[in-house]
Amino acid sequence: MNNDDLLTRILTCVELGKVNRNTPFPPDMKGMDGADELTRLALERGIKPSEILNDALIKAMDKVGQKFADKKIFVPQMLISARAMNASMVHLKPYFQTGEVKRKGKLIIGTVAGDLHDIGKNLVAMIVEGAGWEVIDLGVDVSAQKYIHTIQEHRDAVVGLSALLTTTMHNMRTIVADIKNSFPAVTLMIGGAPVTEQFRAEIGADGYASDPQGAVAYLNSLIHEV
Amino acid sequence: MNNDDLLTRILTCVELGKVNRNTPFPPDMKGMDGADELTRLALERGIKPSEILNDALIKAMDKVGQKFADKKIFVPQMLISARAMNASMVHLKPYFQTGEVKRKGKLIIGTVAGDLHDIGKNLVAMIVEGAGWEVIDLGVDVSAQKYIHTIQEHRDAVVGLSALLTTTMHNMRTIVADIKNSFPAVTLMIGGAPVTEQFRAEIGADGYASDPQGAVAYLNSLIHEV
Amino acid sequence: MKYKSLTISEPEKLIFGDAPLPVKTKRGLIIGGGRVYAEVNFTLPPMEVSLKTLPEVRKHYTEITEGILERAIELNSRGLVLELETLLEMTRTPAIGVELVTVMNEICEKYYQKYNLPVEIRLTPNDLREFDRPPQSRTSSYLDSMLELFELGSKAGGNLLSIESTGGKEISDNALMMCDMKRFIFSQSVLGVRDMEFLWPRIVDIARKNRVIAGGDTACGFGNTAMILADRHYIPKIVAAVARVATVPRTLVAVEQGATGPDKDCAYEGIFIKAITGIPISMEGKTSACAHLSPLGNVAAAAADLWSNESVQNIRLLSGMAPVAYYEQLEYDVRLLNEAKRCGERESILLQKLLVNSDIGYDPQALVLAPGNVIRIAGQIIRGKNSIDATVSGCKEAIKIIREAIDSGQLLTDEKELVWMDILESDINSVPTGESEFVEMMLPELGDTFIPSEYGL
Amino acid sequence: MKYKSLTISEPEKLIFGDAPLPVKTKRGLIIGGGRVYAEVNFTLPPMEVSLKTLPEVRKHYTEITEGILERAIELNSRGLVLELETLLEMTRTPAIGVELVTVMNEICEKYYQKYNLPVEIRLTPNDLREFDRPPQSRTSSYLDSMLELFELGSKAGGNLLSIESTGGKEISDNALMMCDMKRFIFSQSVLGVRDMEFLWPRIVDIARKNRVIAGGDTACGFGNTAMILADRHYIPKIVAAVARVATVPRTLVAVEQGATGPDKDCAYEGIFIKAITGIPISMEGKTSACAHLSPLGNVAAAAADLWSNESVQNIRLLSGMAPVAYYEQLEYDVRLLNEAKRCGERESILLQKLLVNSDIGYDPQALVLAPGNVIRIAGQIIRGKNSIDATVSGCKEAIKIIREAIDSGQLLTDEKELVWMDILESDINSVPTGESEFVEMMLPELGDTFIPSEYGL
Ligand code: B12
Ligand code: B12
Repeated sequence: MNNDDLLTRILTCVELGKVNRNTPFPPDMKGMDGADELTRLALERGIKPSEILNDALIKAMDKVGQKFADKKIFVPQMLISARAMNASMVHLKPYFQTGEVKRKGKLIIGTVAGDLHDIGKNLVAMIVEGAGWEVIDLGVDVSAQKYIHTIQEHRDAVVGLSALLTTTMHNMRTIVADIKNSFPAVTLMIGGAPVTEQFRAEIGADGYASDPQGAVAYLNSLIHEV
Repeated sequence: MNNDDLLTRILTCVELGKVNRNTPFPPDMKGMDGADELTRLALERGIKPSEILNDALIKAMDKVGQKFADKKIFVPQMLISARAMNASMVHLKPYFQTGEVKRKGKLIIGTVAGDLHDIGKNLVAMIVEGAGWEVIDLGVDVSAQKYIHTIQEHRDAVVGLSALLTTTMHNMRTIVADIKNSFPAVTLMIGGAPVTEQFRAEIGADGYASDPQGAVAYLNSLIHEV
Repeated sequence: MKYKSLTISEPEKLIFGDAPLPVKTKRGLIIGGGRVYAEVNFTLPPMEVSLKTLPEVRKHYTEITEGILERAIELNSRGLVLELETLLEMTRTPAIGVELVTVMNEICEKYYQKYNLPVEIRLTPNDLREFDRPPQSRTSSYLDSMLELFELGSKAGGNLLSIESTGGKEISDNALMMCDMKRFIFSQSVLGVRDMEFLWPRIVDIARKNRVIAGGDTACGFGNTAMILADRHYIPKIVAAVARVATVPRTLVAVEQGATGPDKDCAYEGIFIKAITGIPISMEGKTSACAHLSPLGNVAAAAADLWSNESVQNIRLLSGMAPVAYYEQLEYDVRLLNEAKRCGERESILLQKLLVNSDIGYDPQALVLAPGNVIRIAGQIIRGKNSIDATVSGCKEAIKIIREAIDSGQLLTDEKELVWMDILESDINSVPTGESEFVEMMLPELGDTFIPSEYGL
Repeated sequence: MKYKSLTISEPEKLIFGDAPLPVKTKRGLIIGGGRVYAEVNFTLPPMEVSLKTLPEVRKHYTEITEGILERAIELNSRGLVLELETLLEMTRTPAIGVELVTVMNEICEKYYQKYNLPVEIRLTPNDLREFDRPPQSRTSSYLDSMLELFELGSKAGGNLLSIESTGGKEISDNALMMCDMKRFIFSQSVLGVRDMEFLWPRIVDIARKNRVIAGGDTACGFGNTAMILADRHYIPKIVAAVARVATVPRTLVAVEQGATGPDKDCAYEGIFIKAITGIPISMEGKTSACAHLSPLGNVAAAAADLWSNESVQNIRLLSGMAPVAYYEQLEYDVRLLNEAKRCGERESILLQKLLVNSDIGYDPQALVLAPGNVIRIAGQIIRGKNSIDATVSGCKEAIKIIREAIDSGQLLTDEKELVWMDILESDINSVPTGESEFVEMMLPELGDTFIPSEYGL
């Protein structure tokens, strides 16, 4: 198996959700090495961590994301791929710390104060992570203060706000204003069922997306802009 | 018949729509004097035109308007009262010209550019007139220019704008801005099915009413303010 | 009258989903061929429409069309119609209207290719001629842009052509406000009919030339204006009910001139047209409450071949965009009707009976739309010597039906409505049968509110 | 299980408008007593809710209530229910919620006095306890404001009390996303049931003390979350269908604890509760497309005693304000159902059949709501030794029904759904019947996502 083959196999493991040798899923890969073992092997062979990240993991998650967007697979199948990816990432972690590999960027995400809806936000977080971004999830009912506090520690992060209630859209408005006040340069992306592009323009946020794919597209557009 | 009785009879004629002796309506007043003859008589007797206007005509139209608002009569019944009132007003006209009697104020009204819906606007015009205001009706599809031109000649008038289409609400916005630009002090009242109080606030008009009764109430509030 | 007998003469045959003359469309809808389809209508949220804003306008129509068709797939729809009823600027600058048809049609074609979902676009240019006051129905340059939009729009994918033409409107608005039925009949049976006879051959020509379908017209500006005024208690419901009937001979002209259906939504008079001519019709009822409230929510479905929501803005509801939500509601209404058809005649007739009887006791406007009453009234209309006679006969029969229902206690009526029965009747009785007589009678009192020559008078 | 037999055991008796235990309200609605009423739901447009904005909030609720009741008079309504489902701030500051009930109730009383129109307010405080993560279901101070709103709100005119309680939500969301039915059943039959057993005696107490009616609960946050996820193709429809069934024993607890109905809208599981207990229910279907799209538009009406639109914002449509438009749509739906009832049993059953059959071929979620299938499933549920067993038995029966329908070709199913049948089944089969066994099994894998003591564990 040459290096390219190895990367392809890692890609396949992540795509199909094969975490490690012991996981029973998918049935026809029973007993075979998973993302865990193969990533270790790849590093041992001297394959560059950035190659593993970009050519196997992110590519795999791209494919998975595409299948999901095309309604060919369900969330659990995507979650299982995310798990396989995580198994692989464990081995890459040291290289992230040294800076030898880099994620595309950072996203701080949370559901705004007063709002508890997080299923949508969680999906966005997961898919953005799969697309190669680091995600800091602040959970639900997040105050302006908490966002600001987190931005202080991650000045380069993009901030994502979610709201599902028409009443908490109001909170979104004030939180966006508060953040912009403290950090005029920070990029704010908003979303959630009642949110619209028009509302984004109105409250002065920078990006809006109606689904995770849109969120990823927006985030990636930021990199290319830079 | 003393003067008070005479005024009451004029009031009744207007309320019931008895224009003059020859009109067949209402059937049980056939052959009797109408608003026309009785107003002439009242003036001959030296009753003040302002008394006729306020204590007979406007009071009658008030009652009619109330019955209409209470859904007790239909528009044609109100129109016929308006006709009777007009028959009376013919005799008062000279006194308006000398300034001996005054209407409550002036309303310039029109449906905004691009919009042909005028049934609602016409109703408002009629009921406002009945309430003692002079009404200058510019018709439909009225441009900012035409409003401005008319305001130039009637600096003291309130201006009413009607729009029934969501697309012409946009025209309403620009026309309001144009008028305010030329005449910052003019009072603008807007209405029409898609228009809301919120929209009023948004475009910087002064008053909004959802129906003719509301329009009258708003106009009257302007007088009391002064 | 061209039609001398009713094509449908039994109430049970005047039923949803089946028309004696079904219309087959390019992508394979068979309207009136045993199945009811949804017809979805939508419009812009408050915004400017111009060449400048065209990109944004196009985005709205793209989003709407995509959203509806995606939902149609989810709901296993068997097909539907989308209406593009243009707004002023889209007709005044036909390029805008054409662009929107094109955009919508591309999406329809995509779904047709990908999912075999048959969707057709009904193109309804709005009647601009009213912008002149009084209108110059025949000589106005507005007419050119309207016809241009018909022409270019049908090339771009507008496969069903319709219009809400407004001939006679300069008379009818005030006639309604004054409840002057004689004038209203004049506006319909003289001016309306003459304008339709002028306009519709041109539309039918364009349709033939471009191999698209000439749908039909609606007296929306007359019948529905009356309904809205009655709804606000501005005029009696009885007047609105009779006014509705008075629009029938006028709307019929489109078919006499070659329109084949589906007749346009908004036209609650469509059921009369179906009884007389056998063409399929589009109706709107409860699910058009987004556009106007009405007393006709269920009864309107009795004979519908397309089921419409009249119009909803592209604004956001909690579920998503309003056009999609309204499409879903229509589709469920239609599912119910089609399930009855699938079961058979007995079930269909029973469902029709429930729809009709649930409404007709409350409002004379609903009463005159009951299939049985429609057949009685239409039967009188076709006996008319000419359109005026037809209109008068129809109105008289309607009054008779309303009277019967009030007398038998089957129709709830407000005290204050009752006096209008006699006024209406004497008004109607004063209409002469001959056109020239009628014109002569009306000209003096109508003054310069309309231009006779624009109606060929 | 407390209920050992079904109160309704024939599909034809599990029908709209009639419940074995009808509920009579103060102003004289008899819910489930032979007639279906509309239940209108509405909410604010995007805006802040606080003591500061209370005047504006109150204006909205006044306008909505006035608008709907005025339209009800126009449409000759025989009565309706208005729901006030509170938003966060209205419960956190109970004075706000109480104020809104008061305002609405004054208007209801006015229309009752003036027109004899019976209107009742359903008061549904939202469950705040989720604001703690993990929630402290029993010890949270949020509970106090919820109960205070129930208490003061029922004094102010909230004559029907309901809640969408969320016990178990900290487990169920992820369970659904992972399609882990074992965990989902745990969230419902252990945590949900226990939380309901804790909460509902308190609500019933308040109702008794204030002589108002304890309506019922809904597993909205569970069943409808699943439905929405399935609607977006995030999880299989089959999973959502089985999840719906898994909520039944949990929702049943409200009735076991003394709730008398009308059960709350949002609860599509209501039809199961009606079959088991005989209480009247509120259902929502096509006319709730303003709030969420669904595959249940018609079938949901099969056994409805109240017919709801779930929620619509007070925004302007072309016809007027959206709550009024939606009320009108509901009223026409209800007219149709009531006309069938007026005609008799044969007609009602036929209409029901049409409603049911028009939907059940397209989606397993619709299939399990068909009255015949409801009775099969409910029959298994009541045989359960305890809530867990009941839940498992119900789910198994549901899977059986779905399998039968797929095998016989009566249910259209997407290829990619099919693999989930086996996964679901083996998941369900792995659930032990004993509660302590089940808890022991789940605790390790659930870690600190929930606090056992808050469920009395
Ligand atoms: C599930 C749900 C709940 C669950 C939440 C569970 C959870 N952990 O999230 C529970 C039961 C707890 C709940 C509670 C309530 N809910 Co709720 N809920 C829903 C429901 C049914 C589905 C929402 C959902 O999860 N959708 C699926 C996800 C995947 O979609 P999504 O959230 O839209 O997210 C997608 C996009 O929007 C986008 N996105 C989301 N966030 C972000 C962020 C960024 C940055 C970007 C780019 C994109 C993005 O990507 C996501 C994936 O595609 C909706 C109904 C509906 N029609 O949406 C009601 C709904 C939102 N809820 C509503 C209400 C009223 C409530 C309550 C107030 C009910 C009550 N009275 O008790 C409480 C409020 C609690 C609170 N303070 O937040 C109303 C809101 C009405 C209003 N006025 O705004 C809705 C619309 C229901 C209705 N029709 O009435 N609810
Ligand atoms: C009658 C009518 C017409 C008639 C107009 C006749 C006339 N001379 O006015 C005709 C047939 C000509 C017509 C044409 C069109 N119409 Co039109 N029409 C209507 C209809 C059915 C009723 C309007 C009406 O007269 N109501 C009765 C009056 C009494 O009420 P009102 O106008 O609201 O006025 C009251 C209040 O608003 C207020 N008020 C009104 N003005 C003012 C002003 C002030 C200052 C104040 C204080 C108060 C106030 O007081 C009035 C009395 O209570 C409405 C449907 C509806 N639901 O409203 C559609 C409607 C307004 N029309 C519509 C459309 C689309 C059109 C056309 C574009 C159709 C077409 N494609 O051809 C054209 C446009 C022509 C144009 N450029 O204007 C849409 C608008 C949709 C949108 N996007 O905005 C509507 C909503 C129909 C629908 N549901 O789709 N229409």
